[in-house]
Amino acid sequence: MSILSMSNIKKSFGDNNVLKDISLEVNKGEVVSIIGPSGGGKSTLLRCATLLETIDGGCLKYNGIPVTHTNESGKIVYEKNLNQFRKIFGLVFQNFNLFPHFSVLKNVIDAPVNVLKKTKEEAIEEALALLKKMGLEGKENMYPCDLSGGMQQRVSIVRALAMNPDILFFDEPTSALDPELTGEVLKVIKQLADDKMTMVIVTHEMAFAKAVSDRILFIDKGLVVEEGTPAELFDDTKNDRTKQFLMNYNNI
Amino acid sequence: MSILSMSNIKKSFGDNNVLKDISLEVNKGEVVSIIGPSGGGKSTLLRCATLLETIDGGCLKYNGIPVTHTNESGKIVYEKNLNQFRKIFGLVFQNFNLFPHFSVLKNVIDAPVNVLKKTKEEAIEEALALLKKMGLEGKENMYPCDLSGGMQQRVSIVRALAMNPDILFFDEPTSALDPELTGEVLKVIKQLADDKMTMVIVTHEMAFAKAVSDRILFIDKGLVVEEGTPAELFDDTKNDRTKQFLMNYNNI
Amino acid sequence: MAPGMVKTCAIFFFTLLFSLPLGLIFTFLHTSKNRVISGIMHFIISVLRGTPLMLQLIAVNFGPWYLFGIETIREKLIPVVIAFSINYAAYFSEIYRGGIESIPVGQYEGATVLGYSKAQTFFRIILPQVVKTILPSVTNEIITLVKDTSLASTLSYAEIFLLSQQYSNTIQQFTPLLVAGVFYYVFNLVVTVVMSRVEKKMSYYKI
Amino acid sequence: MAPGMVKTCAIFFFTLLFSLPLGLIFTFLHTSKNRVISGIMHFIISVLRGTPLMLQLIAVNFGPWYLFGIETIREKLIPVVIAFSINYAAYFSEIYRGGIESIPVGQYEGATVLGYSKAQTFFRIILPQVVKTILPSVTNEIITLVKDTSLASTLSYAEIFLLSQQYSNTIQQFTPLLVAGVFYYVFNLVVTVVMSRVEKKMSYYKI
Amino acid sequence: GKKDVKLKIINEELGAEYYGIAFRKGDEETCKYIDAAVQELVKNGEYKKIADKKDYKDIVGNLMFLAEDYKAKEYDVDITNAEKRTFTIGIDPEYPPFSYMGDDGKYTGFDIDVCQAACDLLGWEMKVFTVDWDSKLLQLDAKECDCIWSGMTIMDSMKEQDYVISEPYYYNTQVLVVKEGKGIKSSKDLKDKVVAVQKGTSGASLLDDDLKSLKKTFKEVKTFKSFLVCFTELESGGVDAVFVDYPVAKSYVAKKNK
Ligand SMILES: Nc1ncnc2c1ncn2[C@@H]1O[C@H](COP(=O)(O)OP(=O)(O)OP(=O)(O)O)[C@@H](O)[C@H]1O
Ligand SMILES: Nc1ncnc2c1ncn2[C@@H]1O[C@H](COP(=O)(O)OP(=O)(O)OP(=O)(O)O)[C@@H](O)[C@H]1O
Ligand SMILES: [Mg+2]
Ligand SMILES: [Mg+2]
Repeated sequence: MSILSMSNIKKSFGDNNVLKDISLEVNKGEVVSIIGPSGGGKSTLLRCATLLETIDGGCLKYNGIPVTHTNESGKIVYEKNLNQFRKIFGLVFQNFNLFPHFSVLKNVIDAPVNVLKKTKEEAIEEALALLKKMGLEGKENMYPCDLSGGMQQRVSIVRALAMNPDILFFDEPTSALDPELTGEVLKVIKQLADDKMTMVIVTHEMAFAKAVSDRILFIDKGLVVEEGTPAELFDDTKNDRTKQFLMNYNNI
Repeated sequence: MSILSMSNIKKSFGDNNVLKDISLEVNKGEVVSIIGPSGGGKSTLLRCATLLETIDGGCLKYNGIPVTHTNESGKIVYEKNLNQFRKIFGLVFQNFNLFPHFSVLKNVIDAPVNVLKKTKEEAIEEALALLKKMGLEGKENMYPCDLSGGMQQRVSIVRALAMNPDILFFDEPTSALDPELTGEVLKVIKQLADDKMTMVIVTHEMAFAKAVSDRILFIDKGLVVEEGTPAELFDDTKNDRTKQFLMNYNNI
Repeated sequence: MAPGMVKTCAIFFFTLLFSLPLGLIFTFLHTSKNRVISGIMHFIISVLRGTPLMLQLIAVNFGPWYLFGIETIREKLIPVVIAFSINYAAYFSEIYRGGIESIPVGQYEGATVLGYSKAQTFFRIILPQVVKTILPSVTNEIITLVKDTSLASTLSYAEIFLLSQQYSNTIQQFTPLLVAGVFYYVFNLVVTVVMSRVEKKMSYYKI
Repeated sequence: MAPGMVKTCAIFFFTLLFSLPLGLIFTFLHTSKNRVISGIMHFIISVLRGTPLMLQLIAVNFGPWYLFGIETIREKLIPVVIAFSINYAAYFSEIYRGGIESIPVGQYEGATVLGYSKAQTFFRIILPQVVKTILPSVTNEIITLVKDTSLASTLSYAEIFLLSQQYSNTIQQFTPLLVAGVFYYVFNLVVTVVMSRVEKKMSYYKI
Repeated sequence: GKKDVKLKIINEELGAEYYGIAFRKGDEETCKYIDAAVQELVKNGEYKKIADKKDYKDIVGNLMFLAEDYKAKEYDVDITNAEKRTFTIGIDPEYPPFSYMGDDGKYTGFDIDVCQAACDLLGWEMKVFTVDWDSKLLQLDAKECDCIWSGMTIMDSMKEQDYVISEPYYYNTQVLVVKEGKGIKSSKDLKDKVVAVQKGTSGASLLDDDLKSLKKTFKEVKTFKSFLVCFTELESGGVDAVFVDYPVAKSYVAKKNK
């Protein structure tokens, strides 16, 4: 059974049909990358999946349980208790969205303690283990503003992992970083992939997407233009739009 | 005779010796790229060359004319009339620094008219030609805020070119841009290189530096660690620090 | 003139005590989704900010009598503090609103995705950051408050300005007014120093 | 009460006329490299901002007499406008300073590299941007000014507040004060509308 | 220069008037008790003791010549058996010698002393309340105080509005204070000159009423919140004359010309 199942998702902002008809299944342990030109709808898709936007059509399921259903008049109705689903996934934002007034440790343990109602000791123990794993040992008492962008992003990954999600979403996790800091974050995500973490990653780092993904979706104008394994998509590109897009990246 | 000659430049901020001893000659028509890790002193070098920072030691010359000389007590003294040198070079900033309250056209012609005392007609004529060449036809009356980052950076290149400089400096001209917009700016710089414009480019785009430069300097900790043609530097790297740095870029 | 100083300080402290939380309530009402409530609050705030405090003092003092025949209160500290608190709450509420709006939406989204409830998000994540961002504006208002206490003289509340005016009649010289001026200046210096201490205390993080 | 309204408007317009440019001069002196000048200006501004305007009105009115035996001016509009202009210039100068400091250093550097002189940089590049950024703060001060005109009653300058207070004591009713309140409110509405027009006019670009 | 300024009083007995105590509309009861208590003070000599205090006598001279009238009156209240209460006296604290702020910062004055003595007789607790002279009757209405007793001129308008007024206890005139050496000898010389009055005083209302025709000859009448501002304006040349109660004029001019 797939962890995430999005079928025929539609989403408009006013007259702007941002997602026209997108379906996506993610199974346990899979890493799916989403690539595509700016404005294509990648972030919107992720925001719909993470319940930050409401969909206008289609169906969204987590672990087989529907989050939405369509009522008699064709309108999408969301479940009452959405927090049960929020426990299933985690989201890593492009610009981290760490809580600046909390120390690194507090950023990581605050939600486990206040949302999952873990004991503080337990939360701290888990947090320290995760921070260590992500190369952030000894940074517990620093504040986000004192960390480099790469470290901040790793903290935000730890924050998401501390909630013990079944699936992790990334929206361009490195695009707000200095080029040289990009590497450290990508390395951490690679490590998660090696640990068989289920992930959906929106990225502009083609080389990285190629290296880490089981499957890649190319999205443009609210539709999945092309989908396949990295080998299929990069080395045997079928669609002209995809070809053009990939060329832009390769010729610099 | 070299257009820019920097010899044994030293620059400190307080106790921080940012430039320890850097020499750089740039001849007419040459394209020199400067690469290196963050904090290495690349921007500082460019700012010293463009008279935005004062050097603490060494000598700076434009077209063979010294901008600085060392007085009896060993202190660096700058020439009185620095604006004569400012006519020789142009600088393209990382974050463009366009004047937001001026239209594109006014951004380009304001300095020629008010600094070089050109007539408005002449300045407009030249500006339109340059804008056209840089693919900005029809954008004259727009304001910077209405342009994409890539277009803004191209306008700022046009603004610099309109002063008819002998040499153009770029400080990471694409690092404030979305990945997909990077290409258009790099294309424009390439075009300038093809036109034999003399340029010094600080960049993190290794592929680009390789493709466009006659010579590349790798700067770290205020010193030139390695210098050579792209082929020498990339394919026959001698220094360990350089190797390590280039690896970081290649392994993503 | 010492009793005048004490009475000035009384206005100052009670006004802060009541207007700071009242401002938050104003903000909630003003940003309420109910159009009627937010509209009314908007109007009230604009009147409070758009008319002189001197007038509001007179209105609070005599209003109940004129409108309902209710006896006015002899202890003038009460109408003074009521008028000041309502007036300053309007200013604080606008500062709060600006502060809340300045918090990037990402902070809300970050909290939502982690499963925080709305109340948790506001009180754990947003409010502490708002407090930091609005401190300079709050300091400005507090300095204005120190000076505005002199308006209480309108209701013959014997704060330092009125007392020094009365005393200058006794000794037929303006020196007491000068003393009052120094008092206000020093009071404001103290406010500035205290608030910059508080700001420094909050500067352990940057936004 | 119409003559009162006219006199209130007179304070308003003359104060703006003089304080806006005077504020710029204050800013220049305050940010001067000469430590003595900037220190003195800093103190003057802090006194002007730290003491009640009511006191400053009395000081401007009687100061020349007490200090130098110079006869006071009979047309009270003059001391009123002098006191208001100096006081508001202090506020405006702080707004200007904040505005100038908010312009990114890149704007100066961009202009320097292009060969602009210091004066050209300030008047062609910096000031126009400052004007845009400070507009909201200036609007706030102007609204405060509208209300502060009521303080001119201290010097028996017959503006609307004084007149309406006298009239309401004569007829023993509140109505004239209410009328004054409406006047201030409407005046401020007009200010707000005009200033938001100006802001809109400047919104052809974003910073 | 500042030091050379000498002031003088022109007493043309403009607007002869009486001082009295104002009580709220319908509050005859309180008025009777106070009147009766004052009568008792006059009888037992307490009143004279207060009137003879140096601070007061120096300023206004004889405070007694209307007091004798009290002796003749009959009041149907028993002051030895008054119900306990607090009695709040409304004063203008800028009106020496009737009510003002003493050097110790406490409110004092002839009126306050008499009120205290009366309250002692009645067994009432006295409280002092400072009113804004401009809106004193409003404040009385609104029960902020129980009387206005502060060198207050009895005006016809007060009686018309049904305020309860005590026996008059002091005879007073309005006078003009001018600078010496300016050639002003009488009110006629004030043609086209600027005159200052204090807000809410009987002088101010007289000019709008009985002395309307005199006011018309002035260039302007300016109202200020306090006497000090009026007099300072006069000294510093802001106005040509101050129209003011005689005791105030006398006390100020005496101090100034010392
Ligand atoms: N909250 C919103 N309101 C209105 N329009 C929106 C909103 N969010 C996104 N859009 C629009 O939806 C479209 C798709 O945006 P989206 O951010 O999903 O693209 P993207 O593929 O993530 O692009 P990028 O690579 O630049 O992040 C764009 O046209 C954008 O303007
Ligand atoms: N104005 C300044 N005052 C003090 N220190 C400065 C200043 N400008 C730069 N530095 C310091 O000088 C060093 C070199 O900075 P510089 O910006 O030249 O590096 P860079 O090579 O351009 O790095 P990057 O790739 O991040 O732009 C850094 O340690 C920096 O902190
Ligand atoms: Mg996106
Ligand atoms: Mg740099």
